[in-house]
Amino acid sequence: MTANQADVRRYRPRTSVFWWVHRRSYLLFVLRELSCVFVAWFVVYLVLLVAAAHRGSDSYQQFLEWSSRPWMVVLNLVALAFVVLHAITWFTLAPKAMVVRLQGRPLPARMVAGGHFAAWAVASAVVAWIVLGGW
Amino acid sequence: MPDTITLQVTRYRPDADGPPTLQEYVVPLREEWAVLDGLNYIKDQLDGTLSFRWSCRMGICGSCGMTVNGDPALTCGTFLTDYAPGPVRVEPLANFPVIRDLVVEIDDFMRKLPEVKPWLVREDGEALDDVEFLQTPAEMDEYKQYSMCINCMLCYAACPVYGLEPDFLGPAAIALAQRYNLDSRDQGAHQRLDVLATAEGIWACTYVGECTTACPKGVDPAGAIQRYKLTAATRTLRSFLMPWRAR
Amino acid sequence: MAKRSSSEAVAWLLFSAGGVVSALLAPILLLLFGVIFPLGVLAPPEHAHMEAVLRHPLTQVVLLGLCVLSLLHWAHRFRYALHEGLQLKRLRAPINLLCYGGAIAGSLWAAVVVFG
Amino acid sequence: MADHDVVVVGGGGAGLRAAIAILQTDPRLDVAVVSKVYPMRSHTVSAEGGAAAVIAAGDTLDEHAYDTVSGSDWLSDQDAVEAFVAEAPRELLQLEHWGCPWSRMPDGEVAVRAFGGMKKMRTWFAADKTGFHLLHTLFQTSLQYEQITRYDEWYVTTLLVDENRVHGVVGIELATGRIEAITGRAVVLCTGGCGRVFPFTTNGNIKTGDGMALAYRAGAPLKDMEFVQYHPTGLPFTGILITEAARAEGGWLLNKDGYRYLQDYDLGTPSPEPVLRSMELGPRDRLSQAFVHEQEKGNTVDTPYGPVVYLDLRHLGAGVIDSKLPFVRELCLQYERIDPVHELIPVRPVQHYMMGGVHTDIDGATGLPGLYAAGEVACVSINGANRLGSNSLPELLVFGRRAGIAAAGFAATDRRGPGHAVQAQAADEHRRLERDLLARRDGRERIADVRTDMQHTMEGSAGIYRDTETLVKGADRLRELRERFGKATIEDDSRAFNTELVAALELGFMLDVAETIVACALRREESRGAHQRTDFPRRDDARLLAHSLVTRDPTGSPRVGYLPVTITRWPPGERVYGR
Ligand SMILES: Cc1cc2nc3c(=O)[nH]c(=O)nc-3n(C[C@H](O)[C@H](O)[C@H](O)COP(=O)(O)OP(=O)(O)OC[C@H]3O[C@@H](n4cnc5c(N)ncnc54)[C@H](O)[C@@H]3O)c2cc1C
Ligand code: SF4
Ligand code: F3S
Ligand code: FES
Repeated sequence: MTANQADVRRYRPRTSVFWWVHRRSYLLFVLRELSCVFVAWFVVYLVLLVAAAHRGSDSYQQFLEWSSRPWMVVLNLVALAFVVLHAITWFTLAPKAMVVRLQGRPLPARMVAGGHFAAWAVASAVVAWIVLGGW
Repeated sequence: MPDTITLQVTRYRPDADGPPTLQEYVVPLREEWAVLDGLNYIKDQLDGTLSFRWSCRMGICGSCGMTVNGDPALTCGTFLTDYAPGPVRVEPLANFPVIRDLVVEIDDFMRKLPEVKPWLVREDGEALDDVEFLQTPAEMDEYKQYSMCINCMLCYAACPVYGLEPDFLGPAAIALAQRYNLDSRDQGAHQRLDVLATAEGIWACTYVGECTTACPKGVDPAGAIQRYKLTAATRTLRSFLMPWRAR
Repeated sequence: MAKRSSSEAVAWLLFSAGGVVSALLAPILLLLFGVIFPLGVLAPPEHAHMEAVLRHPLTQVVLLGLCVLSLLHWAHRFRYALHEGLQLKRLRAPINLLCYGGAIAGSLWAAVVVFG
Repeated sequence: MADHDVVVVGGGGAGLRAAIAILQTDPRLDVAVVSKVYPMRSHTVSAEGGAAAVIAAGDTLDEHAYDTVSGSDWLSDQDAVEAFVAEAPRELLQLEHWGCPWSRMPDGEVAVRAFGGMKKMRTWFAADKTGFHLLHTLFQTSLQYEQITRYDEWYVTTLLVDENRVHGVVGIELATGRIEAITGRAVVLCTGGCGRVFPFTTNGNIKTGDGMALAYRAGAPLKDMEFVQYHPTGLPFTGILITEAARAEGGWLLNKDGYRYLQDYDLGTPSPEPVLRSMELGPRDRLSQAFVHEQEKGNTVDTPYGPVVYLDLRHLGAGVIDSKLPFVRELCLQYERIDPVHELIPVRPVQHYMMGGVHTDIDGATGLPGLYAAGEVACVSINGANRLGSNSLPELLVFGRRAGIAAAGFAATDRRGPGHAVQAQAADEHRRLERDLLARRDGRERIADVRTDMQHTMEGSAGIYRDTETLVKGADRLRELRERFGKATIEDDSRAFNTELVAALELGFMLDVAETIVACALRREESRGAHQRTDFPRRDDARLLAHSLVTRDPTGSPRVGYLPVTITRWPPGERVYGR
């Protein structure tokens, strides 16, 4: 039995293009990654809003009308769902990458994540307060 | 509880033609039996030609990793009763070439492992005096978790990036590099940076996180990689801002 | 083995920064301007108020930062999604161009609008 | 045919330490490490409790030596023991310098714990995964030596011997079935123990005594094979070990009435705190024997997997258990579904370790020039009739290193390559294996059945207690089993990863080893340490303060002789525990 006699054929499974549908956790991962598309959409939407406001009161009103068309609302609802998914996964996962120390001791990841969620709440409140005319 | 359970086991013989097939065996269902005990029953009583690896049957040698009902698992620590009434599908670990039946080839990992220099690097050479390098329990806690890796390869089987990008260093190798980087006795972090902070190293990982879910020893390779990304990125930034201090 | 990559490090830092700012600010802004105002749950702010806020230099800086970083966040993630999710590794160069090129173009547009 | 300077067989603790020692001695040498499993899967990985070496203030080398000698029931060679205790601290420090995460004291120094049969706290530990950390540290350290060629998952089937000298080995590459000679000027056997000769063992599937049989077949004698260690605390069914450290941290052994029965067996009086060399911290042989007596008195609890007693850790609390014994908790939760923080752990004695092995001198040299041995496969001997817990891991290191240095020296002095006779031998072995693979397909018996019968034969005849009758019967049974083995079938004719072929080869080795165990046990008409003859209940220093040496006679049967024990400073005395 020499090397050439011994057949060393390996079976090499291929990863299918649809590998991510086979597992719930993979699907969630792919959805998380796709959230970036809606982040990009959010930027576009935001810049359009700013542009409209800058062009004057009329175009601002036009923008508001455009934004309340049903398909726009649906699109933005979907986008909202994705950016919320993005925010939640981001704030739960990101803290695992950093070690925050308090008096030399590492804080548990859950507390770091808690801090992030608190910051999220504060930021949202501030934005709402400014937009809704508290300023 | 029924007293038997069906195992659907992957059979693959490289010297015969054809791709892997599933073969069914009926084995006794006993409360204390792990999936591995079922496989040994098959090998000893039903079909001596079934091949798989195992040794310690106490979750520490890392040889018995397989895919059980779709999830990577150590078969010596996964119990048949948890799958009753069955059937239980037992397949080789995903993302690796299959040598035979349930045996996969892990040469790729064995080649990558030395690249990350998983040993203690000392710049002062190796001076073995009669005293130990001091290390407080707190300093040990920094890396302890990452030193628990048994090289079972479940994390590689769970990581889709490794499946798609075979050049990826992979979770366990990076976690082991971090095990030494974070060891207060080690001085080799900057040497490992060159291997780790590459497109095939940490930057290939998209933080799927499944490696950590699959790991039977609580190593958290996903966390190790993310932590290292932050370290590598800040070091790079520092070398841009303060090139004179960069190494 | 490939060489240590500092461009990846920079891309990842920007991606992370974008991840944080977009996670902090995008949900509330989209909620307000994409859902609540359009559905009439609350009245949208007056144009004058909007302009006052938007013309404030601090707002302008924050908005631009938000836009640029969020776009870079998108570029990085989208690039990986195309590489891995769709297994388009062969098309690495055009994909990178599309993603980062898109992000840069978008950033310029945002700068022009915000400060315009 | 691949040629190297030194061939190390085995990638466990002993093998890796030997390989590194060879290169520390002479970095120009080219070393092969051949192992039937990836090195980090070797059974050293499962050692839990710790490794003994004098480091703590107030401890002395003499005390470690005395504990070892008295623990061995005076059958160890005292020159070897003295060398061992003297070099052990340095070896463990070396491991520390290679990165081993030894558990520490608050100030950062290495911590030590108590262990059975030891008068001082001197057992270094890495929580309760000492062997795991030790093996991975050695393996990862070995990765930096480019002079090491690893043959991972290669199964060694024979030693090549010509003109009374070893020239290498023949191995099968498991993945492909390729058979090849791997030659070298010296061979170091580090193949570990043979626990799988018994049905109920803490040993992994790979511990099949291959190296002992390889040496025995090649003409090198085996020593003290009758001394088989039973560990008092194994989990029923799986045989998974609950480390002695559990008792060292303060665990109690209770019989079915909740009574600390060890006080009835001259092991001291119970106290709430652990007392060194007393009660639960007595030596393993005495504790396992006490179990058998409790069983005879009806004080054990019957379970589907045999009688058990209980190990009680509850009073230690979750804090101690999680910091010092996390793996014990993990194993109990996973394999018994009980939580030692709140529940009693059922335990029974389980075959654990082989004191005997390939006869070597203090440098690992066997009787056969060029052949060295170290680790559990070897018998130097420091363990004599009973090994103390936590002496084996330092033994791997101390004698792995010594054997490596000696082999490097031998390889450097004699650089002749293998001649024609060696090549012819390799070709013969090739043909024999081909025959096994291809021509045994229509046998009548399963390998597994013969193996199971052998294991039960061994338990019945050479267990914790033995007598003439059971041993003679055992020897007869083994002869029958050898015949049945000759007719057993190998259904699997694939060349790729043929585990049935490996199982058959292992069974062949185990049958040899089993025969030597029974033969030595039958000849030794006394009781000493782990060898307890009900028909000869006394120790007999006048006749048998001697090592048994067993060789294979021309008919293939074991022939037993004796070699005097080396006594330097500690004349034989009474073993006293708890008094
Ligand atoms: C559960 C358990 C707990 C233990 N706890 C402790 C403890 O706390 N303290 C202590 O001091 N001791 C302990 N021991 C004992 C100690 O762990 C062992 O004696 C020791 O690890 C044996 O090491 P080794 O290097 O000799 O062999 P192993 O680690 O068993 O390695 C044997 C090597 O030889 C190779 N090999 C074997 N046959 C062949 C072949 N035919 N061809 C090619 N390669 C081959 C194998 O692949 C393997 O690499 C424990 C043992 C067990 C089982
Ligand atoms: S990190 Fe965990 S899953 Fe991966 S090889 Fe190590 S022990 Fe196994
Ligand atoms: S699953 Fe893979 S992508 Fe990263 S976080 Fe784990 S290595
Ligand atoms: S057999 Fe060792 S990990 Fe399962």
